[in-house]
Amino acid sequence: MRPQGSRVVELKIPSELGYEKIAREAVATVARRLNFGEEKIEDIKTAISEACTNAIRYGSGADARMKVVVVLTADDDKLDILIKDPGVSGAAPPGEMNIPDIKGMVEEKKRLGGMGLYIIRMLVDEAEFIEPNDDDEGNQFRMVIYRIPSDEENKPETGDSGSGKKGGTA
Amino acid sequence: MRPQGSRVVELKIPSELGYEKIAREAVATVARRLNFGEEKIEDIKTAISEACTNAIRYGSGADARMKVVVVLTADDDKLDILIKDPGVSGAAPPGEMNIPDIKGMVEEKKRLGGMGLYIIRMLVDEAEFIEPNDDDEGNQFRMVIYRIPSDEENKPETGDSGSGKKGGTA
Amino acid sequence: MSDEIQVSIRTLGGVATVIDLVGDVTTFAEEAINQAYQGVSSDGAVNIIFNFRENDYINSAGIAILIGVVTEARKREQKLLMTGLSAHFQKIFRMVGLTQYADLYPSVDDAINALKNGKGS
Amino acid sequence: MSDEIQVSIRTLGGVATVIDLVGDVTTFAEEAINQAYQGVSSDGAVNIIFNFRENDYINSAGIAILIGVVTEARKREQKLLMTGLSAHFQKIFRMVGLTQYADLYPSVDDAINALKNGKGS
Ligand SMILES: Nc1ncnc2c1ncn2[C@@H]1O[C@H](COP(=O)(O)OP(=O)(O)O)[C@@H](O)[C@H]1O
Ligand SMILES: Nc1ncnc2c1ncn2[C@@H]1O[C@H](COP(=O)(O)OP(=O)(O)O)[C@@H](O)[C@H]1O
Repeated sequence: MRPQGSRVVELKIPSELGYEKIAREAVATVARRLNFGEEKIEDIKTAISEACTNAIRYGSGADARMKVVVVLTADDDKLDILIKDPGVSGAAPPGEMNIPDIKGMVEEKKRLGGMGLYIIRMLVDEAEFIEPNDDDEGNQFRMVIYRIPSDEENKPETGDSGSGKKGGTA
Repeated sequence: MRPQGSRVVELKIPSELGYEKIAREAVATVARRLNFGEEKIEDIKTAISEACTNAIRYGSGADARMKVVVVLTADDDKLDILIKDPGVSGAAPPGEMNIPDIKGMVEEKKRLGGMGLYIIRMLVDEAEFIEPNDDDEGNQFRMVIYRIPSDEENKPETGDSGSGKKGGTA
Repeated sequence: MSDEIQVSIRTLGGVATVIDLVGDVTTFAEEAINQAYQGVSSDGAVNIIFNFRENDYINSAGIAILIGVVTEARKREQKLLMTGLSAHFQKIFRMVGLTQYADLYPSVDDAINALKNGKGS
Repeated sequence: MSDEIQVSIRTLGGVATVIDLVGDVTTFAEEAINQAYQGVSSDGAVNIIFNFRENDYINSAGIAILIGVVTEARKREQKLLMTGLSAHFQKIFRMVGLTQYADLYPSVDDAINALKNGKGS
């Protein structure tokens, strides 16, 4: 029933806020094809939206003449998402992703924001900035979502924990 | 309010039936951005689905290793859709688009099918196979949907005629 | 592909048999739709309602499957009705001429009422 | 962008003021949300319900706007409630800790009942 070999969907969107929605819908279609459950698909949609928003805002200075490239690779066992931006803002992607200090924000001791990468990390199995393997100048952000929950995530629990338990009927 | 200059979204999907849905969702997002009305957006979604299905079936022999490329160009006055397939099936795209003979099909005198190009022509303002302007081997199918209904389509009528009357608040 | 069609059958008190379609009506739906239709036909159904879920994806390959059903239904002198279609797909069905062979109604209830009011075969 | 947010305000019989949000809750919603909140605040609202439409797109920039509202609401000793969120976004709101400052309820009715049952400020 599953297709043999991987399937690749490539997407090039203008670096303009709002266009991340195209990646959001595209990944939903691919994830549905991989039989991910509906809640896991919502997780993946949110993760890709945040990553594309960052690529637009920080990776290309929201200059609509720039492009963000999204590569979705659907394998039997996982969905691989690569997001490339031109990296023109000079902003270096952060090495770690901190837990957002909402108390600090509410008490106006911290700047509002800094939640995107944290949310991404909570929703997908792997998330990291990688070294481009060619001469690309820009940043590459990679996310992986496995179709079969790993042992670690397999611990019995109820409720939607975002751990992928409800995902897939693998 | 509208963005200045055109916006281009490019999409590369495997030549496998089902992946046309990604083009379908992507064009909906772009068309919504151009302020097309909901019924016109449905028209555009159906038109792109049919064109991509053809590119997959006839343009690349449903070989999933092939790719169909979809280029969406959003201008102030129109949405331009280009669909490129590898053209490996040897099938020449038809010069004209006939009205489907449903009576013939129901009476089993005509083969079931031949409705896709007709539906497309009814739903969009322009639809044609074009000569690739580079050394591309494949077929290129182009559709245009205008944001401001042309005079011809502006004739008074009620009901949803697919003429774009409900489309756009241009 | 995804959104594989789910086909189920119910009979409404001797008046009609409803074939509920949930999911994509594309080439992948061919077997499921034909099986359901053949099933209700051999059970002697006369009035058959194809009930679509609004906003599902229907393409010309799916419409071709329905034309195949129309062909069979004419031979068996069955009456076909179609319900639940969005305004958009009602328009498409009209465009290709399918409405010459099957009446469209907003809902199953509307179709049943029409049958009861003597518009049935 | 498209799906621009539509914000409307209604008061529910002295119990609460509802801010209905329909559309994308992203950075483009900032002005509309803040204006609505400032408006009901200067009208003296004490219990404020942000009513989302299920399945609308909310991102972290949208959540940041809501944290800004929380900041103001604390100063004014208002009570914030949020309704209509999908299970997915309830999870996200919990994840970032927003639920420490605003109670989530499935519907506006549920929120009103909770307020009437003395959980209100
Ligand atoms: N694609 C990217 N290129 C460069 N910097 C990035 C990129 N993505 C994220 N960053 C950096 O990481 C920081 C944290 O991002 P995030 O957690 O999404 O929160 P926020 O966008 O609110 O700052 C950003 O402020 C930015 O400096
Ligand atoms: N991209 C294409 N490449 C080659 N031939 C095509 C392409 N699109 C359509 N055709 C040809 O046009 C014919 C009519 O297409 P269509 O109206 O969509 O109906 P159907 O797919 O049912 O045949 C096809 O049978 C095919 O021969």
